[in-house]
Amino acid sequence: MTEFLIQLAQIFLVVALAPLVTGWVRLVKARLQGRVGASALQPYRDLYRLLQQEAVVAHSASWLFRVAPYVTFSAVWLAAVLIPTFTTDLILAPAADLIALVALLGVARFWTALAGLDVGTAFGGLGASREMMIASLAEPAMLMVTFSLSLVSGSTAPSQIIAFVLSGSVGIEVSMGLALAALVIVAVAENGRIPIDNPSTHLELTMVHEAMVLEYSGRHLALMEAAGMVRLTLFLALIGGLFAPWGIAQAGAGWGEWRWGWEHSLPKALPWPRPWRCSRPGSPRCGCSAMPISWAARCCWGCWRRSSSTCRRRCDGSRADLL
Amino acid sequence: MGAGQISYDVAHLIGATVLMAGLQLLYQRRLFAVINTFAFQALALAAAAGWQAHVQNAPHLYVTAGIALVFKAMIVPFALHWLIEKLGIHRSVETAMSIGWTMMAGVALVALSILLVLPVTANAAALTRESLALAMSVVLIGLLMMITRRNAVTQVVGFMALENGLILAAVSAKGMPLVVEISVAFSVLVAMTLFGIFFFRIRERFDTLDINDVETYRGDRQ
Amino acid sequence: MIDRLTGLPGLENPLLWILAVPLGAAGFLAVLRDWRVASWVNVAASALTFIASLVLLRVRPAPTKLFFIDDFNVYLVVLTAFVGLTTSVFSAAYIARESEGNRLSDLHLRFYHAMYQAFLFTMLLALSANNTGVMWVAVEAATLTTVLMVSLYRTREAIEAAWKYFILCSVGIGLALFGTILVYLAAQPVMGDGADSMAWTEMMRRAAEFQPDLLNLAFVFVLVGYGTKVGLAPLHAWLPDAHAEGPTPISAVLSGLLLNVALYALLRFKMLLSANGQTLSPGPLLVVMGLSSLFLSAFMLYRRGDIKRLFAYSSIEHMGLITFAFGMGGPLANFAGLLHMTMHSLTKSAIFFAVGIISQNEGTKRIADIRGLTMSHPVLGWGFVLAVLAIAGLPPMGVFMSEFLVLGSTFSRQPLLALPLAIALLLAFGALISRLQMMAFGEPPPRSAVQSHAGRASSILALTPLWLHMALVLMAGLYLPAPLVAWFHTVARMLG
Amino acid sequence: MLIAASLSALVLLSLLAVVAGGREITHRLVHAGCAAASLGLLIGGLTHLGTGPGGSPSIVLPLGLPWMAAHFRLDNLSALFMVVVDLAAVAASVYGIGYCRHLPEVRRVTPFFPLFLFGMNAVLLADDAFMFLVAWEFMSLASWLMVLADHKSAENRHAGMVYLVMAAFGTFCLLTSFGLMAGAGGAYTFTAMRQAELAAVPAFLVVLTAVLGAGSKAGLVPLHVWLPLAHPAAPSHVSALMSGVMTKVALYGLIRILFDLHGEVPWEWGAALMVIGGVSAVLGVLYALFQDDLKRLLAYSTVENVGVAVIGLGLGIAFKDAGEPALAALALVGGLYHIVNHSIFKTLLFFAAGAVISATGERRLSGLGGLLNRMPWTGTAALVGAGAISALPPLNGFVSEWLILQALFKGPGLPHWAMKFGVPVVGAMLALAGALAATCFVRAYGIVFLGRPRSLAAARADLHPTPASMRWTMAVLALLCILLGAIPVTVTDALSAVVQPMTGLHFAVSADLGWPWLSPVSSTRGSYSGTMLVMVGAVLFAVAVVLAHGLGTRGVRRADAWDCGHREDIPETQYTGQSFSQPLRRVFGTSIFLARETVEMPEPGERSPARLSVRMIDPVWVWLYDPISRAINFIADRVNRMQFLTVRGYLLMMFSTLVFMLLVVAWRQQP
Repeated sequence: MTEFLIQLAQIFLVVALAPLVTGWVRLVKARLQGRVGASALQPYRDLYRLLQQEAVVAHSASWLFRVAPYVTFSAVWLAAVLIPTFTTDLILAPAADLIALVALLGVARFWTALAGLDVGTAFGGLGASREMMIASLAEPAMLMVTFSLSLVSGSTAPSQIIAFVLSGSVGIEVSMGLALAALVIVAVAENGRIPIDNPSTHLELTMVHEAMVLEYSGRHLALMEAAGMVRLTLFLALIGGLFAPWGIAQAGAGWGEWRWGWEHSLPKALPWPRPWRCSRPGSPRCGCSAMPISWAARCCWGCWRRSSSTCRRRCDGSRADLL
Repeated sequence: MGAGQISYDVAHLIGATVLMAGLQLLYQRRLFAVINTFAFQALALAAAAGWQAHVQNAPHLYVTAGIALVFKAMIVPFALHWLIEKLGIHRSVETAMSIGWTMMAGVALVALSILLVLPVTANAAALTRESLALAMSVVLIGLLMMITRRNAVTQVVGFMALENGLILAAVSAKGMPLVVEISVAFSVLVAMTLFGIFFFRIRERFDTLDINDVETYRGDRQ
Repeated sequence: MIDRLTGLPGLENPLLWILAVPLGAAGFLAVLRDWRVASWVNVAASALTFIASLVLLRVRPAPTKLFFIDDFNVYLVVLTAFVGLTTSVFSAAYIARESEGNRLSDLHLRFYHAMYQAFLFTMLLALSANNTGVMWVAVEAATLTTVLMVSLYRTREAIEAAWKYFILCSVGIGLALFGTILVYLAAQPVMGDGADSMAWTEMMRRAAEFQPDLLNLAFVFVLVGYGTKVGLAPLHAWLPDAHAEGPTPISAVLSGLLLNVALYALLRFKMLLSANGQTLSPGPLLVVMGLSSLFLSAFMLYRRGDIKRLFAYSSIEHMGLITFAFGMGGPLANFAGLLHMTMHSLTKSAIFFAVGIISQNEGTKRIADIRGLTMSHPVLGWGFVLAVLAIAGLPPMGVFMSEFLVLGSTFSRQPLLALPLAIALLLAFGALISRLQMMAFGEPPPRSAVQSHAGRASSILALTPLWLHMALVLMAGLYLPAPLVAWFHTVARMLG
Repeated sequence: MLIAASLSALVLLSLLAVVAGGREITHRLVHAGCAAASLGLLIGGLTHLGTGPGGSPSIVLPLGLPWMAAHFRLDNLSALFMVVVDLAAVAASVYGIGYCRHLPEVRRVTPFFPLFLFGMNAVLLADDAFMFLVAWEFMSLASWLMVLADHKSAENRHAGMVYLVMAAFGTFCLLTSFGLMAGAGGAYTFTAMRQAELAAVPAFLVVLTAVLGAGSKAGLVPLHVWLPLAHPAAPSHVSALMSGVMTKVALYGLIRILFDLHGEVPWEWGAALMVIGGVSAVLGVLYALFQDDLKRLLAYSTVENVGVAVIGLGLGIAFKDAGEPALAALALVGGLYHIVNHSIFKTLLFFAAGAVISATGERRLSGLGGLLNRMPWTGTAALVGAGAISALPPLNGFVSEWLILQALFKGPGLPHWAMKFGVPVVGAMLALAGALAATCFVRAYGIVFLGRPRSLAAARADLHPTPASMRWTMAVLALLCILLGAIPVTVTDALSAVVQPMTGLHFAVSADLGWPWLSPVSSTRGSYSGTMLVMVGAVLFAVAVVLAHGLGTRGVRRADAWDCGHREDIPETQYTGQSFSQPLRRVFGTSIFLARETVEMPEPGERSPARLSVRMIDPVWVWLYDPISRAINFIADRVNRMQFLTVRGYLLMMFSTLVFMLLVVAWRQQP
């Protein structure tokens, strides 16, 4: 019964807290850029406002356009439900291992991309094309991370990996380090962050994820945004859980441990902004390196920057047949 | 065995004559000379057949000798003479390979025949043995002549020289039934009539006997 | 003289009828004026011959000095008589169409029919002869009759083809005679003078005592000699032209029957060698010649623009395959070779039937001008497709079975030899299929839609043999009658 | 009994089609008959699968090779493939009832369709090499004739040509394989072959030729070239069978030889198969990504999926050789599962393509669009198919990829260093192929069914309603896609029974956690439950709907598309297939396909449109097939000169032959 309750708690907590996490990230980012930034609770307000707005759908859109936000949201939600955040003892966890999690995120992307194509605008296609291109590189990377984790730990199930890491038999593993680096990069790509994408851009030609959902409004847009927030939360929890699981509750734990796990899970994933002050405030490129996960991203920043800028150029090449 | 020795020597001599005539055919440069040499070869063949008939006591071989004498040594050469006159064929022999090389090839073929036949017929009658080697040489030389001569008449002569070799082999084979002789005569007969028809037809159509001109079409050019 | 004539069969002997009917018919047809009647007399005579040959399946006459029937030639005789019959039916239709265009004079037609029967006679004679000499005479005569028929149209190309055919085959047949004489010489010390030393039945009995070296030498001459008639590369040159320029029924019997007869002669000599047991193995020579034929024809097929030459080269290919099979030897490969002989002769003559009708319908032999046969003439077109697929070796037709056995047994014994074999077959397959698709599919040319009533009637007549052959080939691919299998097995054993 | 009756019914149906080919009712009748007959075969296969391991006794018919007769037998493996084949066959036949009305050349399809079904089933039933190859070639032959159904287009004829020659190549290869196993005695029954002991070199050749032969039919790179040509050329329900099922029959041949007849295949072959499979998967999907022809795209995607299945088979071999039967079984179950899945969703997608083509007459992506509004049934079914082929949970395509990945992740445990390093590479290839497949089908589905119509024909697609038989088949197949994804354990249990004789181990993929949980190896190794995902996902979806509607507005307002204010009505401004795949073309195409783009920009002031043209070459054609065809042409030209010699020349050839042979005899006779 308690297991059931825990699972239920997880289901609703990830959704309830996701906007907060996003707000927090935005706040940190603003601080690092030298701005005051909006409150961490701002995403709640945004979502509510969107929900209250009228949903406008284009004439040419099909039923898929209207269903896509619900599917996208519930797919991401489903993925997030199965990730151990404060405890590994989830009754639904065996339903999907890391491979299935990757695939569930793929479902969300599949629908979003299709929705982007549905209205039949240039920007929707542009976004879908870029998104799928990025995904077709990021998804294998994610699977390879899973591969190396399963090599080290002997399992693809997140709870088992966490158990293995906690058991202390893992030393300083090069492969774990590399896996972490890769996972961070994938997380950057999946969540549409700089340098792959810029969630706050207003120039449509440089959009990726945003371009796909340009046609959405009202509750549909709210669901799409919420899906993005849940995804961000999911990745942070995943990184934190897999690579720094200390404090997480395991099977058979009591309430106290769960609480402890819960209290630790948030700060772990969301470091307080103050200790990390950017050396060059105001530089937009630097802004991205001030992402909460930047401490890992820095390691591979140099090489990634090269490849991503090439990638970026390639993406922008699509303008040729667009204009 | 005295008689055997003599019969062997004579057969050998006549057979060698047939072969010599065959080699001679290779170095003739004029058409009429070729025909005459062929007539001589046929004559020698007739003699060989006659001698074998005598030695083997096989009267049917006289028939073969007669056919060779009358048909090959007389009618065919006369017919060819007449044909050349009538069709106004160029009288010199056009060779595809120089006479010297042809002769050397001919000699090599003789050597090959002897090399092949003599060891394998060790237990056959001596009479057969030598004749067979000679006959095989004649056959091969006839074929060689067909290859190295461009003119249709010389080719026909080469073909008949080849047949001469066959008949030489047939008569030397002791006790070979009559069937063979009939067939040989028969084939020669038909061959000749056919050749005649062909010559006329070729004449009608192409005004030449040089095969290179006949074969301008050669089938299925694209 | 008299004792030799006793070799002739008596009246009750089917062999007499098999030989006498075509010979008599040839004489009768030579004097018969009306070609319409002649073409049906031709059919009737062939039918009689076929019926007589069917008797052989029940009654096997005892061997005489000149003639014999054993497991090997019995099915070939029946096959020859059968294809002779179907071809004569096709020929009746063909000649009727041909004479509409006045391509042939009455004299030519009279000559044609007489020669057709004479040709059948010579082939049956060659098959049933118990004497190497008689066999040789028969093959030579078969050559002569077909030379005359090839030149029937008197066109420049036909005469050239006939000339080539005549010269090459005469030389070949001359060499075969030399080989025959050598075999006699090998037999004579053992069996004494006279006809016994040339009789297959006698020679096979005592072959082991023959001088092996002499047999080796003889076989070389026989191989080159009869091999020329079989059309093995590089002795094949006469074959494509002779097939292409003569009347199509003649192409059908040339490909379907004459090549088989020549091969039969060759195989008889090979049996002698394997019965002797101490000779050099003739296998390698046969394998090399078979492979060279296969490769030559496979590549040649890609460059053919003339439909009849195309299938003539395909005959060379199949003869090469059969020779290869016999060269490999062993029960499986020999069986396959025998089966393939049968299947090829049925299929290839069927193809030539189709080709004959096609070239008459379209008025051309150029492949490039023939299009969309399955649309313009469905029954003919699909029959043609079926026949070409069969000859290309696709199941469930009989050719597939024999190709399966040849390839399968070769792979298990000599993989290195099987590889070139498979490559050559694949090459030929590609060429045939590409030509087939060009002719059978696509938009048909606008003409050729109109057809006279008589033309339609004659094409039904012409199509019957085509479909009959294909039905047989199809049946053989699925089920082989037990007696045939038994014969093949015996012969395969004899071939070593 | 049921099977025999159904098979003979197929032959009779073909005869019926030939005899009474003219009328439309015949065509529908024949297709209906085919559906009934395949249903019979399907039931036959299913009942056999249900009866547990061990094959039926051999049935011997007096056909084929006279001394051997024809052997037929049904064991678990063939029963499984029979289910695969006949499930699709039933669907294709029912679909054909409605579809054949729209076929212009239906008379050239109906007689061969039953024969094609017959051929495929006969391959599965054959228990000797001869019958196997007869059926195998028969299957090619029948499908070749249907590829040529629309024979007036030169493209189709070329396709047919390439197809049949490749088929013959495959047959020759398999013949080699069987010939080597049968030995000189000609023991062509499978029973005899199982006992054959082979030396090293023949054993190597057996496997090599089996891989080449079956691979050419299955469409493994680089033998895949016929597939994208031939599959689109045939009518869609035939394409569906060719792509979805015939390639599976080829894999059946591969499995039969490698796991049953030959049995002991060394791990190197497993590695080789994995590499071939990986390359096929990646290249196949890349090809598919850049296609503009809908059916060709689907055909290339078949190359990918066959590659995925072959990775599973190769891994199975490697594990088996390393003495890990449990993991071998896992890999094989994954491979077989993928085979089953692919046959369903590829058939579905081809059906959808057929429906699209018969409604619009358009095969090019660039002429389609907006069809989901006009053909809702087809569009919805195709969406399920696209999701399944993109390996999205909870559909069936994901389960098989998951199983194969699970097995792959165990690969580094193999004892060979090559495998330790190679398996991750193959894993990366598989993952890449999966991700690219999703891209490919987002593109295909999005361009065809979503957006605005790009041609008049597409805009009027709703004027040609899809017949009920077509709609229902697609719906049923789509349901199967969901079902096979939702209850994977039932399927894996059946597959384990099939795999058992191959690995010698009864292996339950779901042993640890019980029914709805797929947990290979052990519960701690990683698990998956399609059932749970479906259930929880459905609940969450409902909650999301309730939440969104409860907290927010209801209903929608229809308006013109916003499009950032660009507002253009011309559908040409939409993304096209070409532009969609452009980023990936830049990444992969430039190196693999040597893609080059040229832009023609009009001068300022000119009103002509700018044009972007892309040129891509197929490396396999350029590096492998073109040289072969050039070589053949070169040699043919040289050889052809021999047709034009003089008589003298020919005599010379004859003379040389004679002299040569005489010399050989002289040489050999020297004591």
